[in-house]
Amino acid sequence: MKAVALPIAGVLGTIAVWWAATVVFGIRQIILPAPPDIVAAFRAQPGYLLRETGATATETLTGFGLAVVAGLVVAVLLTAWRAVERAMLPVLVALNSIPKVALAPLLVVWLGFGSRPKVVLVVLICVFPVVVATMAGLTSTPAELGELSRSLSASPWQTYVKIRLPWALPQVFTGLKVAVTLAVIGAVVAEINNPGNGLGAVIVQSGMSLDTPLAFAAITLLAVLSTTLFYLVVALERWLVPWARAISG
Amino acid sequence: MKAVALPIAGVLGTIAVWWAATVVFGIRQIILPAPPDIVAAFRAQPGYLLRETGATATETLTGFGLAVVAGLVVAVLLTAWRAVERAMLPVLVALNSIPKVALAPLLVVWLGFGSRPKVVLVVLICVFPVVVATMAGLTSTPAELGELSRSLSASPWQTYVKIRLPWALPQVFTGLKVAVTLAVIGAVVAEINNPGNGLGAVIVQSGMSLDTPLAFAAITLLAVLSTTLFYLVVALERWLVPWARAISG
Amino acid sequence: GDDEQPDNGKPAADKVTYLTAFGAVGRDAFAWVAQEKGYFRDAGIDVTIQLGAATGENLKVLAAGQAQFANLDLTGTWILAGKGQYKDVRTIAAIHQQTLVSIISLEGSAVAKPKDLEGRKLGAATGSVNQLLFPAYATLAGIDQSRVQWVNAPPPQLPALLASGRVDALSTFLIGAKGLEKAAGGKKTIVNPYSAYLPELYGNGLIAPVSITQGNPDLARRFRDAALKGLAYTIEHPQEAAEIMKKAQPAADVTAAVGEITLMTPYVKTSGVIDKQRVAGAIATLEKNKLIPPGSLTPEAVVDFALAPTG
Amino acid sequence: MIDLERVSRTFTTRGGEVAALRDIDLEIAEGQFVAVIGRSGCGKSTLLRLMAGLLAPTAGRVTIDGSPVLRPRRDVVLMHQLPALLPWRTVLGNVMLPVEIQRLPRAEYQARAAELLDTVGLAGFHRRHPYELSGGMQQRVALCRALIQRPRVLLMDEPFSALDALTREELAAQLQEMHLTRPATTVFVTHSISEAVLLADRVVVLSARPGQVRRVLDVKIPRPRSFGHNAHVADAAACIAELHDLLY
Amino acid sequence: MIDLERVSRTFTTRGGEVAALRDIDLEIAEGQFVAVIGRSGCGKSTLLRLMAGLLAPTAGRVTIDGSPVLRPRRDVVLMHQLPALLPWRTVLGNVMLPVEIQRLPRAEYQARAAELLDTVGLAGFHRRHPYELSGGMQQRVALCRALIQRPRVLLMDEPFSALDALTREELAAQLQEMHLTRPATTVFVTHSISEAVLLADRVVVLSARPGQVRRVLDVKIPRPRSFGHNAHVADAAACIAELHDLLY
Ligand SMILES: Nc1ncnc2c1ncn2[C@@H]1O[C@H](COP(=O)(O)OP(=O)(O)OP(=O)(O)O)[C@@H](O)[C@H]1O
Ligand SMILES: Nc1ncnc2c1ncn2[C@@H]1O[C@H](COP(=O)(O)OP(=O)(O)OP(=O)(O)O)[C@@H](O)[C@H]1O
Ligand SMILES: Cc1ncc(C[n+]2csc(CCO)c2C)c(N)n1
Ligand SMILES: [Mg+2]
Ligand SMILES: [Mg+2]
Repeated sequence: MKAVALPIAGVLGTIAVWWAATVVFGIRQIILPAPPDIVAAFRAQPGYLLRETGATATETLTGFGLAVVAGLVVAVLLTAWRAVERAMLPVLVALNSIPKVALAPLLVVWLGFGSRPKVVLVVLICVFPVVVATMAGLTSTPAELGELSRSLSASPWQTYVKIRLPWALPQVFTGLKVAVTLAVIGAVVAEINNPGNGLGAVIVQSGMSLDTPLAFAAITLLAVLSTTLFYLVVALERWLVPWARAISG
Repeated sequence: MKAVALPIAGVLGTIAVWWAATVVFGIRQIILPAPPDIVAAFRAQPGYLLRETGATATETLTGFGLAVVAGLVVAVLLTAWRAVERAMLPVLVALNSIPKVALAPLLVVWLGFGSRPKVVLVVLICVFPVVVATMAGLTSTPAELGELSRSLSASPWQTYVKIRLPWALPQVFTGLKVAVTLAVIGAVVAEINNPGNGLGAVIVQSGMSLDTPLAFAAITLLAVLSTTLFYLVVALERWLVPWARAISG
Repeated sequence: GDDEQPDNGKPAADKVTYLTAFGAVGRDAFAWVAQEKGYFRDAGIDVTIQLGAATGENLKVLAAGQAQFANLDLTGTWILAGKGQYKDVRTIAAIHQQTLVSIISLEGSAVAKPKDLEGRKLGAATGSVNQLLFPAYATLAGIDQSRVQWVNAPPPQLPALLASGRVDALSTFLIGAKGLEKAAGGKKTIVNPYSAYLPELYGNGLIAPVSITQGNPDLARRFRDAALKGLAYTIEHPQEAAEIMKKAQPAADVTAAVGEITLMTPYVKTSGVIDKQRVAGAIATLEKNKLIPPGSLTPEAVVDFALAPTG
Repeated sequence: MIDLERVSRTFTTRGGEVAALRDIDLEIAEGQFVAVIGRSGCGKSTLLRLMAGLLAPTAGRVTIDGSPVLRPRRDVVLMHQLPALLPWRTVLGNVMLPVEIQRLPRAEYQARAAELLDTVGLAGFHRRHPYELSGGMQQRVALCRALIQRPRVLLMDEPFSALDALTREELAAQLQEMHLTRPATTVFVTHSISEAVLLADRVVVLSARPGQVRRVLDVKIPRPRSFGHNAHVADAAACIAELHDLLY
Repeated sequence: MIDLERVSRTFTTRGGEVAALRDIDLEIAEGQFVAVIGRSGCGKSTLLRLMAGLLAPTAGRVTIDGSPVLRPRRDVVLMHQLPALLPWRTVLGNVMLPVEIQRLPRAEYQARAAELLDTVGLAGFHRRHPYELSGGMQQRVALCRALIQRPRVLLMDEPFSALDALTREELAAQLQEMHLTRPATTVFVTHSISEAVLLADRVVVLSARPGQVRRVLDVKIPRPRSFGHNAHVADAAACIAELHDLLY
């Protein structure tokens, strides 16, 4: 009961504050629409908005999935050989620091207009937190477990699969939680740059046609999408690493 | 020696691959300039570019500093009372999922053209990883240390200051490493939306005049800035939590 | 080969990608009209319409071969060609016979005429033609441009800045005026077009890379005619054109689009005609205002007169 | 002073229920030294946790000075079975933790901490970090931390388990001396019968899981006592033998 | 079989140098059972780590079967001073870890693991997780994990430190039995002199830090031995007394 009631209370409270602000300060719709305007914008074309949400969700999930796989692999490679870390981490940091907004147009130039540049942008934007968090997790194996694995002459592969990765899981999930919300943003940034479809396209176009409530309807759907994905990751964490809660207090 | 040679080798290798690609595939300068074009663009107006780098760095650091403080405070509040977490975390996730690119214009409308909206955007974009990582760290106190602090009747404040926060530090740094690169991106996104000054403005201007080498010079400076800040955070981590390396293996 | 031949014996349609000038707004509606009415299909072209962004970004997409045709701001495109940034495109038709760039302010605000801009904030897209042309305009209009405070912002944000009072005026396309009035809560706009002083400059036009104009002029001709047919229909039926666009792009706003189409109509010749003399005049204007180096462009270098409608 | 009335504690986990303690009745008088012995897993640590207010009984009640123990109390100190040292603090810093938390005068206690560390054989290691110490050294740091504040109630969970026989005896002697000069109510879990007999006024023998009080044995040997070398060898041997029989 | 030649080990840390072991000379024959005793912090764990190939000597060399120990070997098993269990694995899963890593036949060893767990008194806890166990129960799981693969060399660091006297004796008896039926070369660190005398062929007594070999005592009592209840009480008592004197 409480598990559902409190978050709902939190969200409703936030909406109430916002609504009150628009009324009290007499904020114009074009600057900040009130909740009912947004509901109206959604109800005007729900099918369209849901279809675009689906498009964004698909890009997000594909890119996120690829980023998780790539991030884990990169983190394992970087932690397995200190020389690789020394040589490649700065490159990774530098590449990661290229603002994706500046990169998005180039991706269209290189990869065209389909979903490919969008998925690539999602991967680029959300792989870094996965790498950093997984690396942190992989290098935090307690000394006695590290000794255990060495004294059993476990192969590097076994060390990772049986000891270091499971131990890193709680920290990997920190990365995934950050990454999943970035993934949504990545999809939107890509769509803004090539506004064929998706909620990013809705935001761009409604901006051009000055339909702020429609933009906010799209933003609200993004928030819902992002929150849903975040809590799916949280649920997965609860399911995969129940022991993490048990050994902490 | 090796500590410096390897990263340099990594960076040089990457540049070589890129250069070779532009030559082998005959890529046009406006699409992907070769390294010498970028060097030329930088040498054409070094003073200007460095000044803009300074502007971006200032916004980044101010926003990052605020985000670290805010992120730590929020994470402490969320982990101190489970009810607060239940009610507020979804709101935070939802707010975080608003694409900053969509929010930037509103910030300009609300806060004007100075550095304020830019710093605010930096905070908004990089506070979330700090919160998520700090929360993860704060909830990972080993059971026996939790019992220690309870059995000493430590006040909540003491528990955090003397036990939970120090224990969380390695994980906090995971968040900081992700956040600092996002902070740079946040500053650029803000500058793109109000391109008065900073490297984001340089990118916009050069995009308009199709001066891709200049855009890449700005992007390169961003990469340098971001990598420098990242390694400053790493240095701070080495200095503050030497014990984390000592107890892991 | 034979697989690509449809059963009815007609040759397979040419597949091309077309870029709009600025997302999905009224000035670009004609492309969807041509699509919906089957003009492209009848011309044997299978067109995919993509939403374009700023001039520079669109040119990059053309240069990379990801699109074959685009609707672009001709003045901006020619300035870039004159500066030697990207020359490998040719104009094949004009959509707007004059530049639509204007100073726009709200009724009752401090800026009623161009001269009032002195000491005021003027918003514009960073590095856009609006800014590039301003010195020339200011000189001709007698404005002390050193006293004008520029505020840079991306094009889609400009209306909100004016409506919220963050800037006193905008330098933007006049066809955005209807949307602005809506954004400003019904206040009327005051429009001062640059064309009052700079009549030689063109607005939007259709362009294609030389690989098309020289390598496949027939395709370019067919595309041009189909697009212009769409333009003609759009000018005659603004409401229907806006609705056609809305069907393809549900986020588009019909009222604003109709407003734009109506506002741009006086500047449109549906023949898409481009006059060599006027092109030379435009180039001279750009040279005179130091926007391009002297002697860097000839009309032939920017317009393919074999393809452009000339009469 | 410490009172357990029909206290039971059951752990409920995904794998089912485990009854750790059942119907424990125990009264410990102020200043008394009680040793607890029993087989591994019979609930000794659980018993200390209940007294420390870290765990609530599933049945019965635990009171100290007549008031129920609902949360940890400042006058009760638990020395955990694991050292539980803070890796970022030096040895001395770890010992000073309770002083800082309870805002006791720092300078005074700093001297006491240094003295305690020297007593347990850690002179020269004050500025080291826990990960530079051997297992037994870490345990001695934890012992100093438990002793620093001179609590009214001292709950110790196998405090000497990682120590060699000699160090054990030395420290047991130290502990006895402290108890004689300033008697804290002490509950001392150990696996060493002779240690229990050396230190305790009463020895509580728990049965195997679920832990129940099998017997409470009073050790009547006068203090100060020592291992073997005194006039009461026979008494001690009798106690040890009796406890041995109870356990086996 | 295991050979230490003038082995020293020093730890260098920010706080300065600590000499843990100095000039250790030790030869251990195949199948021999060697107990190591010495004061807390004298370098016993360091000694085992050197033999396990987890740590390199700062001087001297360690060889097994004549070849230097540069890294851990598959036929050498170390039971660490801490349980070092994987929290995400069940008790049984933890015991099976070496079997999985060394790709031994799973079914066969699964049965052996279950049997071992039952022997150490953990029947009914096979599917529990480590955090649901008491300290001594965790140590017994670690013991089973060390015993599962029947290694040629078994290095045990205070394997019974967290256990009660009875369980200790039972397990020591079990260990002796295993050693008799299938003798592994064993190095057994303990703080219990009587345990050392019960189990070992030779007892190595280390001096306090830096650890040096003070004496190697041969225990000549015939096997099987047991605590006190056999014909060799006197011999055992003599050994114990001698070791006691060496340590004190
Ligand atoms: N990683 C390390 N860094 C620094 N010093 C260390 C380290 N490991 C051990 N030492 C030092 O080496 C000495 C011997 O340690 P070791 O763990 O071998 O002792 P031990 O005989 O096993 O003690 P115990 O019986 O308490 O377990 C100690 O003084 C300890 O401080
Ligand atoms: N957190 C827990 N979850 C589930 N079961 C637990 C938990 N803590 C203890 N137990 C169970 O309670 C019983 C008693 O545990 P306790 O730690 O009190 O034993 P102990 O007497 O201290 O043993 P040892 O001498 O081995 O330390 C054990 O069977 C253990 O499995
Ligand atoms: C509402 C509005 N619509 C269009 C433009 C014009 N525009 C948009 S991008 C671009 C590129 C210039 O080279 C130009 C001219 C504007 N400023 N504001
Ligand atoms: Mg216990
Ligand atoms: Mg040791």
